[in-house]
Order: sequence, then C-alpha cells, then structure tokens
Amino acid sequence: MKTLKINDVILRTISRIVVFIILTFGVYLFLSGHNTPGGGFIGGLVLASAIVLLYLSTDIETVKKSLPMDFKYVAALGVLLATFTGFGSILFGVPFMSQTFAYFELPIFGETELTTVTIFEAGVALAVVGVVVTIILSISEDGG
Amino acid sequence: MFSINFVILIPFIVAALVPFLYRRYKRIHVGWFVLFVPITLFVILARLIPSVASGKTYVHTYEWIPTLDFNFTTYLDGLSMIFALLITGVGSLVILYSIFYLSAKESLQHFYCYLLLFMGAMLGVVFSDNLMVLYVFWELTSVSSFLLIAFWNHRKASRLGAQKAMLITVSGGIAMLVGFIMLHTMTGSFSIREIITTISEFTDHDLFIPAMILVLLGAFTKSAQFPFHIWLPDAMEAPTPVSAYLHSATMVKAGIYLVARFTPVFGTDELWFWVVSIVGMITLFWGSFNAVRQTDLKALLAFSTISQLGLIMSLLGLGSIALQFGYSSDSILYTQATFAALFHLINHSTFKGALFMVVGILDHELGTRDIRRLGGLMTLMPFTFTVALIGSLSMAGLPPFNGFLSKEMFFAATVHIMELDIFSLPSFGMIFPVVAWVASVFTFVYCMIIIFKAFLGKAQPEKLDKPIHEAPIGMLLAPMILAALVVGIFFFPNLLGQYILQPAMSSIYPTFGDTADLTPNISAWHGINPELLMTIGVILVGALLFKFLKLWKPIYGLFSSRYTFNALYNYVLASSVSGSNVVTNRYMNGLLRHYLMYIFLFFIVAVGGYLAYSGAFSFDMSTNAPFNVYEVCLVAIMAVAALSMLFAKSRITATLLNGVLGYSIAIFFVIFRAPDLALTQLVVESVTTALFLLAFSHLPEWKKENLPKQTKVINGIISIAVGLVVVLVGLSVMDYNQFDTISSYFENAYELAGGANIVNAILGDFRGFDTMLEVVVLFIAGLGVYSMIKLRAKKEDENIEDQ
Amino acid sequence: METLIIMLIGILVAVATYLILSRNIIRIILGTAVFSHAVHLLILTMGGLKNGSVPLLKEAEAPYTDALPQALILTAIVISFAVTAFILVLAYRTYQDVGSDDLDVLRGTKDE
Amino acid sequence: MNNLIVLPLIVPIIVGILLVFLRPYVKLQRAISLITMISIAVVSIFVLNSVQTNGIIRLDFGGWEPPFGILFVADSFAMLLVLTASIVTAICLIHAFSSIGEKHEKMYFYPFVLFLVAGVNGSFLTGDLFNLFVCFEVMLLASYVLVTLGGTKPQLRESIKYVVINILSSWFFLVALAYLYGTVGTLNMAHISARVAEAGQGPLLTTISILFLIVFSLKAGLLLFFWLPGSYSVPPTAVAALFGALLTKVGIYALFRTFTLIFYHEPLISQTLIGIMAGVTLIVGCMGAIAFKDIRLIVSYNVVIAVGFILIGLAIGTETSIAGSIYYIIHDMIAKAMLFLLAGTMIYLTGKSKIDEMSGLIRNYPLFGWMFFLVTCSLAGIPPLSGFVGKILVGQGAIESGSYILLALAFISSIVVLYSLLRIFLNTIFGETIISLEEEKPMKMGMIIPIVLFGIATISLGLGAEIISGYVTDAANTLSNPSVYIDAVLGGNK
Repeated sequence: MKTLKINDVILRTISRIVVFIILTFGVYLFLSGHNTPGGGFIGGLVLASAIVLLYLSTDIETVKKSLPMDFKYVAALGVLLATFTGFGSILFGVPFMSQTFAYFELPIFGETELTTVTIFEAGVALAVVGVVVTIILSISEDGG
Repeated sequence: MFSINFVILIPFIVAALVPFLYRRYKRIHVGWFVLFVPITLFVILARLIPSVASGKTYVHTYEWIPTLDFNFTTYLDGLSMIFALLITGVGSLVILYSIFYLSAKESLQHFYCYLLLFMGAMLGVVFSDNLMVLYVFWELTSVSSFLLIAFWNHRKASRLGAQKAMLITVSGGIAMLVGFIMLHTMTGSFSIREIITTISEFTDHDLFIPAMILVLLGAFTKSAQFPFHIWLPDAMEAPTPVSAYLHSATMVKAGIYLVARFTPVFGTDELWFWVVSIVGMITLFWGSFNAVRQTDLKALLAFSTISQLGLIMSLLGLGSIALQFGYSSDSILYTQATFAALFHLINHSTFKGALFMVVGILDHELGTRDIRRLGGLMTLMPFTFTVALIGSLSMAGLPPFNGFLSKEMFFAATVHIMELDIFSLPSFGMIFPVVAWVASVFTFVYCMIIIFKAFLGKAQPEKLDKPIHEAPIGMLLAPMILAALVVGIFFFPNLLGQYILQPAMSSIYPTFGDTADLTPNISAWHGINPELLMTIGVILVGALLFKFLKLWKPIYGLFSSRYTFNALYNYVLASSVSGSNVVTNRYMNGLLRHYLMYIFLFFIVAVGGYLAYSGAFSFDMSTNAPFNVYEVCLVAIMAVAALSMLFAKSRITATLLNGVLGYSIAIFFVIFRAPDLALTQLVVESVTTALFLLAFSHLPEWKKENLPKQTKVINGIISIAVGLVVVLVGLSVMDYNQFDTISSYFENAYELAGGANIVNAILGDFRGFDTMLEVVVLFIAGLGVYSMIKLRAKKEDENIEDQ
Repeated sequence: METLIIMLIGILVAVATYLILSRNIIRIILGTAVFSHAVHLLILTMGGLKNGSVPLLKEAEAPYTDALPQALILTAIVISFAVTAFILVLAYRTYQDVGSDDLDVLRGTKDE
Repeated sequence: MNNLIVLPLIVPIIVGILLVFLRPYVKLQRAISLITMISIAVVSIFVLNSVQTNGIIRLDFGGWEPPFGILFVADSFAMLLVLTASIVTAICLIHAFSSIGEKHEKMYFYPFVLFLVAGVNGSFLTGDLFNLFVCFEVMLLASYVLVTLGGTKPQLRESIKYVVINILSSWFFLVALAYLYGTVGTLNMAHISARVAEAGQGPLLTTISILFLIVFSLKAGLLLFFWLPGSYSVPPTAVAALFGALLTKVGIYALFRTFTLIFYHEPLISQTLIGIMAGVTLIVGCMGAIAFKDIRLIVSYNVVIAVGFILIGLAIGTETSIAGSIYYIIHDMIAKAMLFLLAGTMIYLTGKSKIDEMSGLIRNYPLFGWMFFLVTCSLAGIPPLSGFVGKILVGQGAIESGSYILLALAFISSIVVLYSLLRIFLNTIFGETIISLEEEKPMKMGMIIPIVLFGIATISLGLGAEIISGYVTDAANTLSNPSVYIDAVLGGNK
C-alpha cells in the first residue's frame, strides 16, 4: 500500500492535537443539534473527517489497530438504529416514525430534555461516519 | 344431455391427456385413443340434428369475466351445426387416416395434442356467441395451425411457412378484434344474437363501415382470400392429414363461417355485397388460374382450395342481396345463392378432403408429389385412382357427382344476379357469370391435370423413390368414405338440404320467417337452362385447353415472379428488419454525449417551447430582497470560477475551482440565514474534494478535449439554451406568489417537537422518514463502492458477456 | 437579490451542461457536481431569500425564514454526495478495467 | 392497523441490513430474503382487501397532519403494483439462487435486491413528492450497484451511461420540485392537487408539469429510453429480469399519478403530448425490437414497446383505457420478467447471445421451449393469456374517445412484438439441434422452476382475470376522479 509521502512531521504533530479538537467539536455539534445548528449529519461528517485526517497523517495499519472495528458494520448499525427508532413506534401502536420528548431531572445537567430524536440522530451520525470512512478506506486500500 | 360448452372442452381435456397416454401405451398407436373424441362428438351432435332442424336452438352461458361482460356463451343453431358436423366428421376421418400415415417414430403425442387443441378451438369458434370468446378461439386456431405447420420444425421451409401463416392470420385476427370492439362500442353488447337484433338502428353510425371492413379483413386472412392467400400454399409444408383437415375442410372455412354469421349484421349494406362478391370472384379466378401452373400436386390442391373458397365467399356475397328486398315470395331467387354456398361448402369438404388424402397416399407410398415424376398409376393403384377420379370430376362439376349440383346452382346464382336493377348491377352484373365461367374452365383444366398427368400416361418407376404399390387398406378407408359421400349426396341431395341446410338458412336470414320456401328443391335435371349450357361450354373449352396445355403454358412466364404478393410479403419483412437496423443504429450509437444531447434538446423544445407559446414568462424585480456590494462580488467570483472550469488545463485546477464554488455556496448559505446548511456544505465539499483527489491517483491526466469545432459550438448553444430556460422559468416562478408555504406550521417546532432548531426538527421529526431513507441511500452507496472495488470479474467469465 | 442568484444559477447550469457533454469522464463528474450546486441554490431561492431571521427559535424571533427548503437541500446535498462518490469510484473502476476514460471509446462494439 | 402499509418498504430495508451482518451464510441469506418477499406479498394482499372494503388507507409518519408531514397512501392502484412487484421479485430471487453465483451472493447481492424492492414499493406508496424523489434515489442507487455487480467490461461500460443519465434525470426532478415548491409552496401530492385546482393550471404550472413529464418519462423509458437497451442487457439474468419488470413500471406509476391527480386540467399535455410521445415510443420500440440479432437487445426493446402501449392508455384518459393500462402493467410485469429469465437462461445454456448462433433447443430442453412459446403468445396478447384483457380495454377506450391513430399503433405494435419474438423462437428453439444431447449443459432446476411459475401466473391471470377485475376497476375509478384520493388524504378521517 503506497503511503502518502508528505512531510509527515508537521502534519503528524498537528494532527495529533487537532484530531481531538475535531472529535470534541463533532460530538458537541451532534448533541447541540436539537436547539442550535448541528445535528446528525453534520456531527457524523465532522467525526468522519477527523478519522480521515487520522488516516492521512498515519498509514492505514496503525489506525486499523487503534480503531479495530470494520466501518461497514458501523454504518449498518447506524442505519439499523435509525430504522428501529421508527419501528419502535409501531410497537407502541403509534403511527410509524413518531418521536416523543420529555423533561427529566438529571443529577449533573439539571433539567434536560431527552428525546427519541437524539437516538435517531445518533443512528444517522453513525451511518454517516461508517459510510464516509468505508468509501475513503476502500479507495485508498485499493491503491493498486 | 351435454351442454355445448362441455363439447368444446372435451378436446382440450383429452389433448392434455395425450402425452400421458402416449408414454403409458407405447405399443398402441396413440391415434386410436384420440379417434374416440371426434367420433363421440359427431354422434352427440348428430343426435341433435332433428331438433335443430325443427328450429330449436341451444344456448348455454358460463360467466368468464362478468365485470367486462366476457361470457362463454355457446349457441347451437343450423349454421353452427353444419360446421360442427364438418369439424368432427372430417376430423375423425383425418385422424383415422393419420394413424396409418404417420409412422410411430414421429413425435405423435405432439401431433395429436395440437390436432385436438385445434379441434377444440375450431368448435369454440363455431359455437361461441360472445364476440370476445369467439376471438379467443379464433386466435387459438391460428396458434394450433402454427404448431401443426411447423410440426417438422427441423425443416426451414416449414418454419417459414408456419411463421407466414401465423403472422397473416394473427394480424387479420387483430383487425377483426378491433372490428368487434367497434361493434361493442356501437351496440353495447358482445353477444352476436343481441347485436343482430339491435344493429338496424346503427347502420348509419360512423363506426359501422370501419367495423365491417375490419371484420371482413379477419375473415379474408383466415380464408386465404385474394390478397392474403399467400400463406396457404406455404402451409402445405404441414403433414398431409393437417393439410386435409385444417387447410381444406375446417380452418380456412372459419372465415366463411364468420361472413355467414355476420351477414344479418352487415348484409344490408351495399358495400358488403360488393366487397365480399368481388373479392370472392377475384380469389376464385386467381386460385384456379395459378393452380394450373403448379407442378407439385399438393400446391395445385392448395390453389384449388383458394379458388373454391373464393367461390363460396362470392356466393355468400351474392346471397346477401336478398336482405335488400326483405322477406317476400320471390326472395327465394336471391337466397338461393346462400343455399348454394352452404351446399358447396359441404361438397367441397368431401371431395377436397378425398383428393388431399390421395395426394398423401402418393407422397407416402411413392415418396413424391411432383406431377413430372408421376404417371401410369391407374393400373397399379386402382382404388386410389377411383377415389382420385371421383374427387377431381366432382370438383370439375361433372354430373354424377355432388360438385355438379352446387356448380349448377353457382351458375344459376350468377345469372340471376344480372337481372337485378339495384346497386348499379346492370352495368357490372355481367362480370359475375363471365368470371365464374372462366374460372370453372381453369378448374376443369387442373382436374384433368390431376387425372391424366398423375394417373394416366406411361409409368416412370425409375423416377420414384419406391416401387408403385397400392396403399394399405387403412389409408384408403377414409378417402373411400368421402368418395362414397360425394356420390351419395348427388343421389339424395334433398335429404341434406331439408335436415341440415334449411335450418342454417334461418340463422343467416333470421328475419325471413319460415325458411321452408327459402330452400329450393335440389334436382339433378331441370331442363335446358343457361346453367346447363355454361357447364357444357366449360367441359368443351376445358378439354381443348388441356389438350393444348403446352401451347399456352408460357403465358405464366409473362409477369415475373418479382411482383407476386409472396415477393411483397418477403420484401416487407426483410426491408423492415434492415431498415429498422439502420435507423436504430443511427440514434442509438452508444455515445453518451448523443443521448444527453437528445434529452437536453427535448427539454429545451418542450419546456422552453411551451414557456414561449403560453406566455408564462413574467418578471419583476420589485419583491426582490436588497443586496449589497460583497454579495455581488461573491456572485462574480462564483461566475468567474464556474466559467474558468471550462478552460482548466489540468484536472487539479478544475477540482479546486469546484471547491471554490462549493465554499462560496457555503458562504451564501450563511448569508441566507441557513447555518445548518453552511456547516454541512463545508464538510461535504471538503470530503468530496478529498475523494476527487483520491480518485485522481488512479486516473490519467486528462488530455485536451479534442472535440471537433462544430460539436463544441453545438454543445455551447445547447448549454446556454438550457441555462436560459432554467433562468426564465425560475424568474417567472419568483413572480408567482398566489400561495404561502406550509412552513409557518413548523415555526412552533418547540411545542410540537421539543427542539428550537426548526431545520433539525424538520429533519428529525416532521420529515424524519426522508432522513431515514436518505441514510439508507448513503448506506447503499457505501456498500456499493465497497463491493464494486472488491468484486473483480475474473478473466474466464469475460467471454460470455463480451459481445 | 433573487434575480441575481437565478442569473448565477443559469450560468452554473450552462457550465455544467457543457461539462457533462464532454468526452472525458472526470469532466462529466465535475459537471454533475456543478449541477447539484446549482440546484441546491435554486431550491433555496425558490423559497425566498432573506425574508425572515435564522430558523432558530431561541436565537431569533419571528418571522423566521422558510425552513422547509433548507431541510430539503440538506437531504439533497447528502444524496448528491453519495451519488458523486459512487460515480467517481465507478469511473476509476471503468478506467482500470476498460482501459480508457474517454466516452467515445466506451461506446461499445457496434451491434452489426 | 394502517401501520401495515409501511411494511412493504421498511421490512426489506431492515432485513437487507441484517443480511449485511450475515455475509458469509449464503444459504441463510437466500431463505430469509425469499421469506421476506413472500411475507410482503401476503401483507399487500391483506391491505389490498382492506382497501377494497373500507377505501383508501392513509398512514401519516410521526402522526403529523397531512400537508405538513410525510405520508403513505395505499389505494388499490398502488397496492396492486406492490403486490405484483413482490411476487415477481420473489420468483426472480428463486432464479437468482441458482444463477447468480456464490461470488455475487457473498458481495451483498441480496441486500441490494431488497433495497431495490424497498425503493420500488416506497415509490408506489408514497403520497409526498419529495419523498418520491428520495424513494427513487434508493431504488436508483440499488440499481446502479446491481448493474455493476460483477464488474465485467460491458457492465462497467454501460453502467457509466446509465448512472450519468439517471443523475441528470434526478437533477431535473429536483429542479421541478424547486419550481413546484416555489409556486404552490407544499409537497403533499393531494395538497398540491387541491392548490393547483384552486389556482387553475395556468401556463406556468403547465410548464412545470412538462418538466415533471420529462423527469418521469426519463425514468419510465418513454421516448427518452436511451439508457434502457444498454443497461438491461449487461447485468446478470435475475437482475435483468428484476429491472425489466420493475424499473420502468415505477416511472409509469409516477406518470399516471401526476397526470391523473395533479396536472389533469390541461389536455394539451396530459393527452396530446403524452399521446405523441407514446406513439413515437411504440414506433421506435418496434423498430428496435426487430432490428437486432442479440436476444437481450430484442427483449430490452420489447420493454420499450410495452411502455409505449401502457402510456397510450393514459393518453386516452378514459376510465376504461386506464383500467386497460392497469391490467396491462400487471401482465407486463409478469411476462417481461419471464421473458428476461428465458433469454438469460438461453444465454447460460448455449453461451451465445445471437439468435443465429443457436438452434433447436426444443430437442434438448422441451419444457423451456414451450415456456418461451407461452410467453410469446402472452406478450402478443393472444387471448387466453394475460395480455388479452388489457389490450381489449385500451382498444375500447381508444375507440370510445376516437383516437384512431393510437388505436392503430397499439394493435400493430402487438403484431410486431409477435414477429420479433417469433424470430427468436423459430431461430433458437425450433430448427436443427446443433447441441448434441451429450454435451448439452444440464438445465438447473432452480432456473426452470421460476419460469414455470411465471407461466402459471400468466395463464391464471389470463383465465382468472375476474379475480383482480374488482381491484382494477376500483383503481381506475380512483385514478380517473382525483377527488376520491384528495378527500381520503386531506379529508382528515383516520
């Protein structure tokens, strides 16, 4: 597999720090989607770009060791999660894809709002991450 | 008592059983089992003759598709009784004959299966009263005739003959179907009986004439009338029992049955009289004229069948004139023609059936049917010769045989027609007797050819495959029965007339009350009258022409074979194939650019054209939002970036320019207050550019677009036009504000969906289904990319697919 | 403002059509990318530009700009990303196996 | 109860994803996918009956009132198509078990087929225009992958053209949606129809309807069918059969839905323009069908002829002709799938694809030969088989409305279909057997059973046309008076 020969030193050092910032920003975007700009897609995309940056800066094998899961199944899990939240509402006899929300008193966060939409958004984010990384991986792995 | 529906179904049921019987009883010839079907049916129907003769009709309905009024109604009356008896009677004789004709090594189960399929279908045509069910069986007869003609499917000639027969009869059938639908639209019912009663008020309906012509088209193609006769000679590729059964006695008579059945419907119209009689006359002449030149006996009989069918058809046409005058004492003068038609129908089946079986014997025993190699068979094959003699003399219309009676009545009808003064007959009436007479002369000539060329003269054993010997008794049984019938009918014609023909007359002329006085008393001798003189003339001139046959034979070489209808049929098929190949390859040339150009052109012409034509374009700037300087420069940047993409030298610059476009759109999204979109656009744009660069590592650097100058200009014009149309429609849509959008509902998203970000609420909750499906799209894309890269075609299974 | 944007969309569409009518696969794919950019802008302009504030209930007050087109565009962006990724890989697989990225070569053998 | 309607879409998706996890267990994947398809067929029969008893059923996703949320609307027209699509897919799957090859099955073949069916069922059932776009995309992307699965040279070459043209048609769809949203400001089909009726279909709305006509005729292969012959002749047999039976029907369904529900006010478009396009498609399709010697091309052009014929029924526009078209769509799904399976099996058995390189298959494979003859008669509309009733009703509609040119074209096209299929039949099935009995390839049971099943379906649909005639008349009634659909959706019941 031909590694991308770029002056690794700068990229590797920067990316080691930047990746974590991007990851946190992605998670923040995902969680804040409900009331402020953000949401499943954008969160997933940012997370995916963080992982791609990782692949860019180091070669495929090391990242494979650190992130052992096969991203196709991540995507599959994500889509399953999304569809099951919809399917779940059938079990309650409510029209398909109904989301509910309620306010709970959580110890740390105080009065927060838990909704099934976040599970749906999580599914979407996972799927987006899985798909983008699969595509990037399969193209770069193919190399030959 | 069996209902007629069941009678029609028996052959189909037995046809399904034949393959099992064939496998079960290897030793016995499966034909014997099959023989029971027509015989039992014949007996059942024969028992009904007396009651049908007394005017009783049997109706039985089984609802097939009630909502569409397709009911399987069967209707037994005089006319259908004649045909049913013919089908089952001749059928049993043919099957008896085929048991000896077809050797055991042929695929008998197929043969008998098709034959029974045909018999059931033919009975269906003759009995069914519902137009659609009649069409169902009509097409089944074409299909079974296709299968039977192509029985020896390894021979190219029989395949082509079968295809020609099927194409012509099915096209005629489809034309007839359209005629039936027109009838249904006019009268509102599918049942023939109801149509007959209500048709009188629709005669001036503008669908009446087209329906008539289309129904006639169906009849003419099936009965091999003049322009469509070309399939019958090629259908002779079928085994002889099939030719004897389908292509002389029953299937080709379906068209005649149709014309007879629809005479009360369309008969009152003058056009019907002219078309049916004229086409009948032309076929009569053309058939007999061409029969004389044939060297193959079977082809000769085929053309003779065509001419005899023409004769019956013209008689039916002449008979329809009786409907003009309504029921009166002297209407017998005109109904006589129809009576003659039915009478000749039966006679023709008898003598033509016998002749075909004789030819079958010659072919089976001596291995050839070519007149030039036959001769002198009289002494060595006495029985065959006697049958052939009876058959051909009866066809020629000589006294001691039934052919003479019906030929006499034919001449009488043609003479009577001249005296009428309606339908501008005085001027054209003359052609009927003249053509009838000339055609009968030729008929006489080719009957003499059959007798003298085939049986008399000196024997040429060296030219035959097998030594001349008499056929086994089994094969002779059937033709001898038919020959006996030929002679029997001559001596007791009125037995036939009174019991079978008379009830049929009442079904052709339902409004004519008691048909007793419609049926003339058939007698062999009724003084010197024009018909007798015409017959004597035929015999004399015929003998003369036959004697000097070699003298005038070359006239057949006058018009070359290029202008026959056969050549026309082949030309049409061949040119349609090659022509469509040229045309289709012209526009389906595999070039994506051409396809896209056609699509864009259609878009410009349709949308742009209609926009201009309907004046839908409207434009005003007043309601536009204000804009300031930096937005204008952003637009300018995007425009410049887009245009320079066209002239980018390397693919990297092009991709970067695409990146510029993407990011400036992201900025626009921010300006237009769509933060979510801006975020998504930014990341998607960067990932897409990354993908582009990744893909570039596997793709070559692009060469300069070396499209010819002219195509570049066309592409330019098309793209500008497409852009223009999009702009114009966009501007007029901006100006159209009759409705306000439904999105005001989403504004109280906080109460409804518990989220402040309306866009995310829409995506997650209001239109969550779209998002879910969209994630599935993403998933398929990801999986698709993975499988496309991992699944490589191995070399060896390349060859199948590669053209 | 809308008229200006629609003019821009017209230019983008014209450029994209010209690109898609070319022979080289990469130009065609770039053409499809520009097509999707143009249509995303079109959907937004059809919903009306700048009439109303950001569709975030907490940050801004009524009246809000039309949020429905924004949701549609987001879906359209993701779908066009998926399709572009697919056709990119398809293009480079075709180049690998068929050996050329020129559409004229890819017309397929004439069928007599 | 009306949650049942979403099953034809959601069950294949979920099962498809689950099968991704079961990648190595091919036998299990086969069994599960077949059971799924059969269960969907059963569900759709049940829903079809309940639609028959208590009218159109509506399911609003997320419980949101119609114009604001997305909804599925199950009327008998949609349910009939979903039912036939599931049956056809189930039978094609049986053929795929033995013909697609282990290599493909391990590479997620069954998930892709299930996603394709999900997209098709979704397009039939959806009541929202943008959702129709997304369902189209699901179906299209699954079809892109299925066309390229296997990666042989012709597959890749043809799929590039197929994908680019379909991207362009999706682009047109989005542009049309943008314009429609710009004018009527809503996405729910019934609501659009109400607003278009309220505002009157002015020149601008008719221009947009022409744009929709272009989009759906690109999908249906009406006149703009350039992608069809190439992309239907390269995929594996079972996939080609699925394409032949399902893909064009979705475009046809969309044309029927938009031009009988939304843009029915302007006869210039919905009658003359579609009529002209259908007529030209028939002529061009007929020419294509008899022009080539390659079986797969002949069969692909037969698909184009069928599209032309069905849309003549729409162009005529009377209730009888629409009922005729619905009968013909159902017949065509079954007969075309059978024809593609036969053509594919023929190529598998002989290794050749030109009709003059094969001959006399009847001796080696008699049942196969007779099935081909059966499908030839059925497609030519020869009576007792399923093509007959549809043809009659379209003919009746044409005569009642006096459009004689279309009538003539429609019926002449069935003669050309007969001729084009007879050409194959006489050259390949009949004739000298050139494959000697010893070295002929044995016919796999898995290949002949689906063909026989389709044969039985054609015969039973022909003879038993009474069974579905109740549903078809109800569907035609719903299509020819839009108020039924609009009341069911916006009426606020259920």
